[in-house]
This record gives sequence, structure tokens and C-alpha cells, in this order.
Amino acid sequence: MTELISELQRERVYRLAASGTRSDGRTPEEVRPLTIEKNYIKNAEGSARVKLGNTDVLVGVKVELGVPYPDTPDSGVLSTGAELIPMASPYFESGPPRPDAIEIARVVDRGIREAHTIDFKKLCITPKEKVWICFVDMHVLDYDGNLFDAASYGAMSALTCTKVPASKIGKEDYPLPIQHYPVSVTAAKIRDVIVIDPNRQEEQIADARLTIATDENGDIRAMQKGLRGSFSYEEISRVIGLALKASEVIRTKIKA
Amino acid sequence: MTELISELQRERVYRLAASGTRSDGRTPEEVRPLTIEKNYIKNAEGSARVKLGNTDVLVGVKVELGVPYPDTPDSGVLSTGAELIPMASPYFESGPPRPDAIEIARVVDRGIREAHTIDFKKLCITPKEKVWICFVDMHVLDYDGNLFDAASYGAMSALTCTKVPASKIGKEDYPLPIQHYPVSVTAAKIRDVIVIDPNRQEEQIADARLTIATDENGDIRAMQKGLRGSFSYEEISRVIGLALKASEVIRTKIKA
Amino acid sequence: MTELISELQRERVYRLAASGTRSDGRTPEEVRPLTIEKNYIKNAEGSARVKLGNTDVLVGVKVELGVPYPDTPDSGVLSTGAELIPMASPYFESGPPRPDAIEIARVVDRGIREAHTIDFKKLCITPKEKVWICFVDMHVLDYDGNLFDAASYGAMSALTCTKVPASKIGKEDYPLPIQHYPVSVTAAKIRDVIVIDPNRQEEQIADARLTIATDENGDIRAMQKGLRGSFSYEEISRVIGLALKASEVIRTKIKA
Amino acid sequence: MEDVEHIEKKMKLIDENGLRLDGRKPEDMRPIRMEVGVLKRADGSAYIEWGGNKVLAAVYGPREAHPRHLQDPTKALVQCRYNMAPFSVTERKRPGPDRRSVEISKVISEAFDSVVFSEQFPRASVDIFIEILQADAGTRCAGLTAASIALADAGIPMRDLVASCAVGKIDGVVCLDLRKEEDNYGDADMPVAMIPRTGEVLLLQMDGHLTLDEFDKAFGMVKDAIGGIYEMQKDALRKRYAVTAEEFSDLPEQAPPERRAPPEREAPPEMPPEDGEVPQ
Amino acid sequence: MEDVEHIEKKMKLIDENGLRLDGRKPEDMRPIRMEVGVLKRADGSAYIEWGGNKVLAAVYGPREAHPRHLQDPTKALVQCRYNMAPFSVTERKRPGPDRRSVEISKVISEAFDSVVFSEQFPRASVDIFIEILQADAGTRCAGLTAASIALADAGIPMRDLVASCAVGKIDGVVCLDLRKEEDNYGDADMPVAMIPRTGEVLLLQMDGHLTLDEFDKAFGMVKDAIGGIYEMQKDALRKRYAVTAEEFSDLPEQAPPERRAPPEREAPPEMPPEDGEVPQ
Amino acid sequence: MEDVEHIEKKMKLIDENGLRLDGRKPEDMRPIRMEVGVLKRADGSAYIEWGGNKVLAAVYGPREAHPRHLQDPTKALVQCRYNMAPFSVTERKRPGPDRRSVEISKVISEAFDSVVFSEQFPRASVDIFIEILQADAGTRCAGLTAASIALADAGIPMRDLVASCAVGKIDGVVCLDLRKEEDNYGDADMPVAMIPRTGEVLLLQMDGHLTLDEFDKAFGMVKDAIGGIYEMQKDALRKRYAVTAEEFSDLPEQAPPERRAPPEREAPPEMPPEDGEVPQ
Repeated sequence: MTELISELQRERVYRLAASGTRSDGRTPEEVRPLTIEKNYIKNAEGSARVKLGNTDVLVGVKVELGVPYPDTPDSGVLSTGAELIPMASPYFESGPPRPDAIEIARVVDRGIREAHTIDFKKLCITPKEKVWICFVDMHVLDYDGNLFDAASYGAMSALTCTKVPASKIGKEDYPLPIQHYPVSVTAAKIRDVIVIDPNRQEEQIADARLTIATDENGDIRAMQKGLRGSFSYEEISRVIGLALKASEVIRTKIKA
Repeated sequence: MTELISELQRERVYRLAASGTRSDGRTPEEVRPLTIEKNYIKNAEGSARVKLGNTDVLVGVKVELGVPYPDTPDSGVLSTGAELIPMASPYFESGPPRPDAIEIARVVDRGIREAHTIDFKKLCITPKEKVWICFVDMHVLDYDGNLFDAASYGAMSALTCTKVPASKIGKEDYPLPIQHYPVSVTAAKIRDVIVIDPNRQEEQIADARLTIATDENGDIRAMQKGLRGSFSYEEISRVIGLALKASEVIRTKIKA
Repeated sequence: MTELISELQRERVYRLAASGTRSDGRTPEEVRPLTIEKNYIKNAEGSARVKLGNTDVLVGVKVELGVPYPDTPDSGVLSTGAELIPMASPYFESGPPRPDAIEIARVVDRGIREAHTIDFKKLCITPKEKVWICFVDMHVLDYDGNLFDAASYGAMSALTCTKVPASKIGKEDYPLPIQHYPVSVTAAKIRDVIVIDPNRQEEQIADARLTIATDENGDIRAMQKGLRGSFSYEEISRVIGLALKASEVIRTKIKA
Repeated sequence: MEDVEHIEKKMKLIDENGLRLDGRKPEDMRPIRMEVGVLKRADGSAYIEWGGNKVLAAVYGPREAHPRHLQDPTKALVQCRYNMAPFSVTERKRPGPDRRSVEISKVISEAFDSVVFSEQFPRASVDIFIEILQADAGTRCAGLTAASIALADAGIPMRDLVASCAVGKIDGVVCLDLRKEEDNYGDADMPVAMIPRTGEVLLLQMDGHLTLDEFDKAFGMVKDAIGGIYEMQKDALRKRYAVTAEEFSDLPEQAPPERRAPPEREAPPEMPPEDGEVPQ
Repeated sequence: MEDVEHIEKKMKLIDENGLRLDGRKPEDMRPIRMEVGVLKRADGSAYIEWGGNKVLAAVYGPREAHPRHLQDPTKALVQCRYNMAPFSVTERKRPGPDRRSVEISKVISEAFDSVVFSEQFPRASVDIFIEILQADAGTRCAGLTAASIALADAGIPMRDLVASCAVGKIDGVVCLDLRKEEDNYGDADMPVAMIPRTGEVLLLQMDGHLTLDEFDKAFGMVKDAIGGIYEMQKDALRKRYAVTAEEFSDLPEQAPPERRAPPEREAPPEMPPEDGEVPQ
Repeated sequence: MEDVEHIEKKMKLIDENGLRLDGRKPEDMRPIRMEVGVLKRADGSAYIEWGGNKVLAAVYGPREAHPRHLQDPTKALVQCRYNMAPFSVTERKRPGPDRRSVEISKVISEAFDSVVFSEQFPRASVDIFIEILQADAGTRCAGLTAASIALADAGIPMRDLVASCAVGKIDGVVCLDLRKEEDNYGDADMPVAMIPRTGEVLLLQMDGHLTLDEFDKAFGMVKDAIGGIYEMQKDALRKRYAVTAEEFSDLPEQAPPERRAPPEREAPPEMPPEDGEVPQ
């Protein structure tokens, strides 16, 4: 079941975006208000509730003992999941994660894993035998657009306040070793107009989507294009620029 | 697919119940004929085939070696399942257990587990490492109402004749250590009338259901209310009384 | 979703078969051209791509370390799977294997296992602890009839070129110890006519199917009758004869 | 006999002064805080903090039930999905329904089924979603209590609010509203949901061991507690609508928040009726 | 070579007198007992004890096939579900279908498909449920044999009864009706189902190793056995209807047990036709 | 810092002469071979060998989308299923979709969605099946490239062909078309799919670490490569139709291979249009 939108609405949202003032009053280059509440869940080793406009995501990190993968015997393990629970939208259904949720989880996962966000070597207890496993569960509570970024901010915020429960094995708890702070920024292309942090209506009529994660040095750490439309090279470059610009204040909030 | 029943039938069954003589000739406080055949299955460590009226349930207990749960390292493990196989009713479907079957299994499970029916400490072989696991599988062969009680009687009867196959580990087989004999009795409320051990037709038109398990001391060991209707405090008390009264002869049959 | 075929086509295919010259020009006792390309997949320990007419099956064998079954502690393990992927026919669907695919996999599996095709004792490394597991995966790429035989030839061909990767545990790689070369031949009965190696159209209108696997000594190693029709004893005997006759040249190709 | 041994070994839950681990007396409840209208997308929603529990409830509907073959031509389906977030418990819970949550979803669905005027909405569904964000025993009671005010927030016509609380027995003493350690090491637990005004019991489960006298005592105790929760529910609803009114006066230009009109819905009873009259 | 070694190591299944583990001669079957009409809810049912096997079969239908998109507008679907109870085997079996039971369900469905006059019931299904309560080798034959008389009990119009038995080879000797140890350590197993009167083979599977001569011998042996089973099936059906008649005469006041009339069903052939004529 | 340590430990991927493990220069691609029309049953098909990758693509459609409730009344669904054979990778992959293949299927579906003239086929589906028979990094690019010519082979009307290639960074050097070891131990990987004539990017993913300059360099490099692949695609299609023509002249008596006519399909563009004109 997908949400349908009338041609009239579609035209209205496009016109607004094209005019430079979006349906919620923002400029095309403006991110919605972002609030981050860390340590929201006491049963989790790390957690954060993130509101990006009306989009509301709760992320919990559980750190448990486990066995490393055979090909990385001296590294901890990351396991990332996203659930688009039916509470968050009339168009989300219960059941196993659908492609949308899987794509979000995998993009966030790669953003953490491939960008070397965490020093996984420091999560090894006994090589080949015992390591810490980080389960990052992203729970979408209210959907009003741009889950990619909201989930990503939630995951990064939760990780930054995660304590490895080493006291369970007779050592001292220590913070998860974070090495980088990649920040993802998502743009939507509506016909010829590009806006960042699209809200739900904008997302519905968007032709294409582009997520760019950049780090504290201004380098690119991850990209993911979505939807049926296309981007030109110039458009991609412009989105990278917008992402770099928007990411700084967001990074400050995530690190806070 | 749920079974539909006409308004006419509904009215007829209610009238009969209200009159004090039910469609099958019983009084409201009367349980159907109960027969229990123990040790029905030679491949199981314990088993019983129970007929409660025309409701026919076969329960097998398999006792196998396994690992204890981390939080109860010196206790055996209980695993209870119910299958409403399509043989038993045109309205049962194959596939994974549905909520009805899960509720039955869980109520029976709690009735055994939380009522300390079995001394699970005596099923420990090596703490943290090796214990006996009891699989109680309730197989409904013919459905004519009141599966809660039929399944529960089957499970209790099978457990009372279960042998722990300790000869597999070089010791002597011994009977499963049973400590209590809780007996569940289920009542159906049809408008203002309460009957116990409802048959299929009564169950179909019942507004509410209440299962009470009581033990040999007259204490309550489990309760479960079901269906959309409600019970008043007085009605609950009355059902407790009916359950206590009916349970004695049933307990004798289960222990036999 | 099953393929439908018109009465007219049905009649035409039957007439041809009855006339002694089939729709593709073969005689009733003739197998389609068979080509076998071994070692097709370098990532597999053994593999073969088999074309039986236009039916195209790719079989890969992976040999991995694992634990033996408790009841055969000194034997390697065989695990056989068939996937009728939707690439191969408009009537194959994605999802878990359906009865058709399961039947093929199981018949091939029994043909290997029960015919003692492989000396599984020679796949034991440490009894009770470590053995080689052979995963035989049959991937149907193009379906034009008679998957039973095409899959079976693919499996046997892949096994005959499989190397046990013993170098992984510091020993020398060695070929999988093959003891027998059972060859399956499938016959279709269309009304009163029997043809072997049925093509897709013949399979669609067949009343009954009979697969016979025979070994290099002319003995029977497996049989499987399928579809709703029946065979008389005389018909079975005739199919056994046809199978014996056809199997020799096929066995030569498999061993090559 | 084994019970004695069991008690001897286990954690002491009541001290010499008759106080519980967190200093409560047997009849004391944990602190409760509830808020209505906390989600934007859902038709109705509520959040509850109940001791260490953090629970969200959302309601969608009445809306067309799907898949279609499940539709009831005579009434709306009232269906609840109770779900625990993977991080809500000490040991991570695998996502997706387990047998426990299937059972709880079933008994909560049944509890609301006769309270909602479902006959007004044939072929429709009223979908209740309860998410346990943080768990500390008593989650089904907290979820049911929150769901009840989320239903009211969604404007679903109901006979009355439903309120819920658990009672149990620890160290042989009947106590209200067990927390996790008390539930794990206690002797009995009995969650109850009622229509507080009429005393109709809509959910009742119990496991463990209660004598008849203990049951009577426990029932009386939990009935009183449920009365108190009912008052909190009404306060939370009043606060919500008061705030909304305020917002409206502050922002006269802005349209009211969009909400899909259910098919032929009666005017939503913003507040449950104070008298005992039950329509229909 | 490996076969020799295999035989040397394995359990001896036939003693010096040519007798099997349970004292049977090669051509002996295990004791069989069958009963028709053992379940109340099903349209037809039968119970069979066959050596250590205990098997129930039930039939529902002809009834509307569902889901609807599976309906065949030209004939009824004949579909069998073969299932093993978790406790029916030595090591507990996880509930639900495994690959083995899917295959067996398929070949049994096919065996009955041409025997039932399915063209009389378009869009309908005839559902056969076989439950293995206790297993001791030969369960598919036992189940098929029981299902056949359960179909007759349900009044499903059929060309004839189907009967089934297995034959195999142990210690190099062709033997009828293997039990579990014989099946596990034997050389070959071949389950067969036939229409006994016509000799039409409806189910045939074989694995292991048989020479052509052994196959001929085995086939002859199992054909005879199936003839005997056919007689037992007819006896069981006769007994059932005799008892029913008796019950009726004893209880003249009581209505006959309710049974859903299938759509436009022919009068059920209570007994298979004795002559070879096949109605259509 | 950690990156430095990481690099020090890991496999050296570029030698002192600036050459890669297999002797390639940074801007070199692996050998590619493609063939159109390799399967009999599918409406269109193609096979590609790309370095160590062996990939088949098949296309069915336009055909009625099912299940029906997924049909779009305004356009055809373009849906891709990317699947790895269990034996295609070093460690056996369990059959069935994992999260990785679900994501890849999604992004490939999206890449083709706007290229196919799907509005011509309401309620239909165009189904693309990509099977990875042997994997050596870059499988999604190889699959997409093959699927594009399989779509053309099936006669599906498209704006143009789509071509795809990956670019990455290893040992700090931007390199084209990584093979497996390079992907595993490299610093970044970026698969791209484009309409080569217009430069429209339809698929873009990247993970790892690229500076802005590196991204620009990588993008330019992959754009050129994609142009080359486009030429190979056209060659393969030309070869296919040349062969077909030849076959036809050799076998004048034989009817052309049967192919289901899609509903109201335009004449299939055997070759993508060379000019920039886009019909609609």
C-alpha cells in the first residue's frame, strides 16, 4: 500500500519548492528543527530519541558478548536494523522489514562500518572467541519525511553515548571508541528543484533522492541515490555542497 | 476463516443454557465425560490421549538433553506447544500457530511453570551445562469445544506418566517429579448465563470465557479471561467456586 | 500459477507422440542432445552446467567443514537443494522451494545417498566432531521439460569433478570418492504412449511420470512415479528397459 | 515444601518494616505520568511513563480493514499490536512478534472490542499499536491504559475508558503494581483491566499462587488502583484538549491539524460520560 | 566393495532360520487394525494401527477451495497434508512441514487425484489430512491406506479404493513391510500404492539397490499384500456401516449425525463396486 | 590515525610500478564479454562475463502483474530480482534473498523504472531477473548492464540503454572496476549507472572515504568507462540481430521463434535511438 497524492497537491508542493519557500516555510537549503535526547532508554547501553521536524526516531544500542566473524577475528561486530513500525504511518505494515526499511538500515550500517566510525578492534576481548556485538536498532515512531537522516542522526547520537558494559566481564565500562562523525544529508529532487531534508509531502512527489554523508574533514563517507529519477553530475556536486554546509551544526548536536 | 452461526441457533443455544439444561443435556455446572488414556505413544517419554466429550487431544512429552537458560542455570527447561491441526476442524488451517493456539499453549505453560507443578531443579544434570528439556506438544485431533481444559488435562496427564530417560546418560530412568496437580476449569458466559466446560456451539456464542486453575489445596494457580465480554467480581467468584467443585474428580482421573 | 494448454495443442502433441515421431522430431525412446560443461564455476569445489535440449541447469557443489549427524558420527554430510528460479519459466515464482522443487531435490538426494554414490566415510575428519559437508545446489536456468534428469545429470557431473579442499586443514586436496554412477531416465506416459526425456509440452499433457535410476551394473538404484495417472506392471518394466538402454551413453558423458 | 525452599533462596523483596525494594508500601503504586496526543501522524496517541516503563500507544481508524477477506460486514475489527522494542529489555529482544506478544495483543484486542462502538463501522478496522520502549514489569497494563486514551484522542466512540493495573504477591504479601524484580521473584502476578465506573472486568490473567482470601484482597486493591488511574486518564485528556484550545487561540490563522474523517463518525466524545448511562 | 563393508558392520536383520528381528518371515506383514469413522468433526475419518505405526486420516470436502485463486474451474483439487506429530518419532520433530512431508503429501495427493471423481466438483477441494501419531516405518503406506477409507467414509465418489504397502530388501533378501530397524539398516525400500482390482500403480518410490530380478520378486510380493489390505479396508467399511445401522436402530429418536451435504454430490458409494465397471 | 594503521596492516594492492594485483593500471577495466538471447524461455536474456563475474539476466513482460493488488493502473511495474546462486561466492550463500540482495534489487528496479516506457503498459509488470552465477565484485554493475540488453532483447520500449560500472579507491589511488580483493581491502567503492548518451545518473552508491577531488576524478573515470560499456552493449545487440537474420535466411521454412506479444506493444526498438530524441 503506497500513499497516493493528488495531482493538485503535487503541483502545489512543487510550486512552493520552486518559489524558494517550502510548504513548511523553509528555504530549499534549510534543515528542519533537530532535537536529540540522549540516554533515553535505561535498559540500553546507548540510546537517543531524535526529532527532525515531526519525524521521530528512537535508536537503542545494545552491546552484548558474542563470537567474531571468522574473517575479522579481532574485531567487534555491528548489527544494524530499522523497523518502520505501523505506529509511525498508516502506510507502514507489521511484518518482516520491507525493502524501504532494509535500505535505510543498510545505508546507515555502511555509513558507520565503511566510514570507520567505530574502532572495532577495541571491541575485541579474545581474538577468534569473544568480542562485543553492537546491535543498533532504529525504531521509527512518527514518520514525516526523511527517515534516512533522522535514523542516521539517531544511530550516531546513540553510539556517541554508548558504554561498553565491560564490568560484566570484570573490567571497567568504557565509552564506545568513536573515530569519526559522518553526518548524512538527504536531498530530494522535485522536477528541476532540489531541496534538502524533504518532509513527507516533498518526499512523496520527489523524482529522485540523494543522500550524502560527509565527515568532519569535509570528505565524503557515503552516498546513496534513490527513486526512479536521475541526477546530473552538476546536481550531484551541488548536493555535496549543500550537505557539507548543513552538516556542521548537525554534527555539533550529535557530539553534544 | 471463522465459523458463523445463525441468529436462530444462537438464540436456541442461549435459551437452552438459560433453562438449566444444555443442548447436550448437561446442567450448567456439569463437565462432559472425560476419558484419559496414558502412555498412548511409545516413542514419547510420556503421553496421554484425552477425550472431553467429543473434543480429542493427544499430548506427547519428549524429554531431551539440552542447555539451561542462563538465568536458571540449575533448572530443567519446559517448552510447550499447541497445534490446532486442520484435521480437527474445518476452521483450523495449517501453518504456524495462530493466536488461538498460542494462547492455549501459553496458558497451559504458565499453569505448569508458575504453579511449580514440576520440580525443575531435579531436571538439572550439570549446572550451566546440561539439563533435561521437556517438550510438551498438544495435538488437537477433534475439536468440539473447550480446548483450554482438554489440552491442560492432556498435558498434566502426560506429565504424570513421563519418565526422565536418565539411562541415556548411564543413570536410572525416573518419573518426572510432579509437585502439584493444578486443574483448570473453563467457564463460558452466554449473556447472563454461566456454564462450565462449554461445547463447541456454546463457545461460538459465548460473550466471555474464564479459565481458573486450582490446586489440591483449593488455591488458585492460574486465571485467564478471554473473548470480548466482561465478568463482574461476583461472577468471577462464582466461577472460582464452580472450578473448585468440578476439579476434584478431574484431578483424580489425571493422577490415576 | 500453472501453465495452461489448449485441448487442440494437447491433441496435437499426443498424436505426434503416438505416431512415433515427436514434436521435436525424436523417436519415443530418444533422449535430447546432452551437453555437460564441468568446472563452470571457479568459486565452487565442483560444478557443471548441463543442457538437455533447451533445459539448462547449473549445479554447484560447495564442500565445507561441519559437524556430523549424531547417528552417523563417522560420515560426511550431503545437503541437496533445487531452486526453480523465476528466470527459468514464467510459471516459476520466487520464494521458498515449492513441492515441485522439493521433490526434485529429494529424488536426486536419495539417488546419491541411498545408492551409495559417494563414500561418505572418506569425508570424515574427526569422528563425532568434524566432517566435510557437501552442499549440492541445483540452479535451473531455463526450463524446457524433464528437470528430474537434467538436475540429476548436473549433480552427478558436478560431483565427479569435485575436489575436497583438504588443503584448508593442512592436507592435500583430493577428489570426492565416487563409487557408483547411477543415471536417471524419466519417462512420460501420455494416454497409452510412453516417451522418455519428455520436453515441456509433453510434460504438460502427460498423465504420469516415472523416473528410474540404474547403475553401471544394470541394477535399479531409485524410482519415483509422479503425476495423477497410473502405470501397469508391464509399463514399469518397459520403462526400466528404456532407462537401461538410454543410460549408457549418458553415463559416459557424466564420467568424461 | 519446594515453595519454602524457593522462598528461602530467593531475593528478599519486603524488609522488616514491611517496605518494598523501592520503599513502597504494599498498596503503593509506582509514579505514573501520561500525555495525550504525542504523535503527529497517528489519528490518536498517548505516552505513559509508569515506574520504569516507557510506553507509546497510537490509534489509526476507523479505516478500511485490509486484507479485505478479514473484513467483518457487521462491525469494525478492533485489533491491537503490542510490540517490544529490541532495546526495551535487559537482554536484546529479536524484532518481530514472539508468542508472548501475540498473546498480549490478543487479550488487549479483546478487552477493547466490546468498549468501542464497533457496530458503527462495518468493514472497518480500529488499529491500536502499543510500543514498549522501556520495560519494567506491568507493560500490558501501562499499554492498555495508554491505548485507552489514545482511542479517545482519535475520536473513536467508546462506552467508556478502560484502565488497567496489576496486583501480585511477594514474600507472601499481596502488593500492588509489581516492578521487575518483584515480578521475577514474587509468588503471583495478576494484571486486570476494567471499566472503572461499572467494575466490568475486561482483562484478567493470573499466574503463581493465591489463596481465595488473597485473591479477594488483591482484587479489592487493584480495583481501587484502577479507579485512581481512571482519574489520571481523564486529567490527561482534559489537559490535551485544554492545550489544543489554547493553541487555537494563539494561532487563529492556522487551520486545525488535519485528521481524516472516519466514515459517518459520531461526534467524538472528548470526555467519557460522567454518569453511568451507556448509550447503544 | 563398500557395500560389503557396510553390510559387515551393520546390524544383522535376518537370523539363521531366515526369520526377521520380530520373528516374521520375509513375506509376512506386521499386524494391521483399521477403524472407520473415528472423528466427530471431519466429514470422513479412519484410524490405522500397522505394526508400531498409529495413524489418523481425516477428510473434509468437497468444499469450496480457498484461497480462491487456487480453484480449478474444471475439477476439485485433491490435496493431502501428511504430518508427523512432534512426539511420533524417537527424536522430537519440530512442528510444521519439512521437505520429507512436503514430498510425501505431494505423491499421496497425486495418487488419489485420478481416483476421486473430481470433475463432479469444480472449484471445490477434497482435503485429506494424515497425522502420524506414532511412527515405525511405512507411515506413508499406512496413511494412504487409512485415507482411502476415510474418503469412502466422507462419501467422496471414487473409482475404487486405493491400498498401499512397502516392500524392501534386507540382508540381501526381499522382504515385505519393513519396520524401522529394517528400513534404517536395509538395502532397499519400495512403497507402492495400487488400485488392487486393476493393478494400476498410483504411487511408486524406491531407493537403495535392487537387481531386475529382485524388483520383479518384490513387485509380486507387494501386489499380493496390497490385495490383502484391500480386503481389510472393505471389512472396516462394512463394520462401520453395520455399526451405524445398529446405532440408528437403537436410537430411533435421534437425528442422524449432521454432515454437510456436498454440492450436488452423487449418492456415496458406501462400498467400492465389486465389478470392474468404472462409472464416469 | 586508525586509517593509517589499517593501511599498514592490510594487503598491498598497488605495486611500485603503479600496477594492480592483476597487472591493470588504475584506469583499466577487466575483460568484458556479453551475449544477447541466451535463454529460450525468457522473453529476453543476456549473459555477461566481466572479469571473474558470470551473470545471467532474463526479462519477462510486459505481462499481467500479480498479485493483482500490486497492479498500478497508470503504468507497468518495473521490478528486478537480483539473486546470488549459493555456489557463486567463496563461502556458500544460503538460498533466498538476504538484506544485501533486497537492497540491490531495489536500486536496480529504480534505475530502470524511468527508462522503460512503463506508462504504455498499465497494470502490467516488466520483470527483470539477475542471477549471479559466479561473483568477483561489481556484480550489480554487471547485472544491470546485462539486464539492460535483456530488456532490449525482450522488445521492451525504452528511452535508451543503461550502462553501469564501479570506480573506487585502493591504496589511496582512484581506480576503475575493483575486483574482489581490491573491494575487500580498498578504501572506497562507488557503483554508478547512467544513460550514457545524456549522462543522467540512475544509480549511485558509495561507501568508504573519498575527498571531493577524488570524487570528481572517480566520477570522470567511471563516466568514460560507462561510455565504453555502452558500445559493447550495442555490439552485442547488433550481433544478436545479425545472427537471427542469418538464421532466418538459412531456415526459410521455419516459423520465427514464438514470443508472446505484449499487449499493444510498440514495435520494439531493436537498437537504441542514436539521436537524443526521446519519444513519449
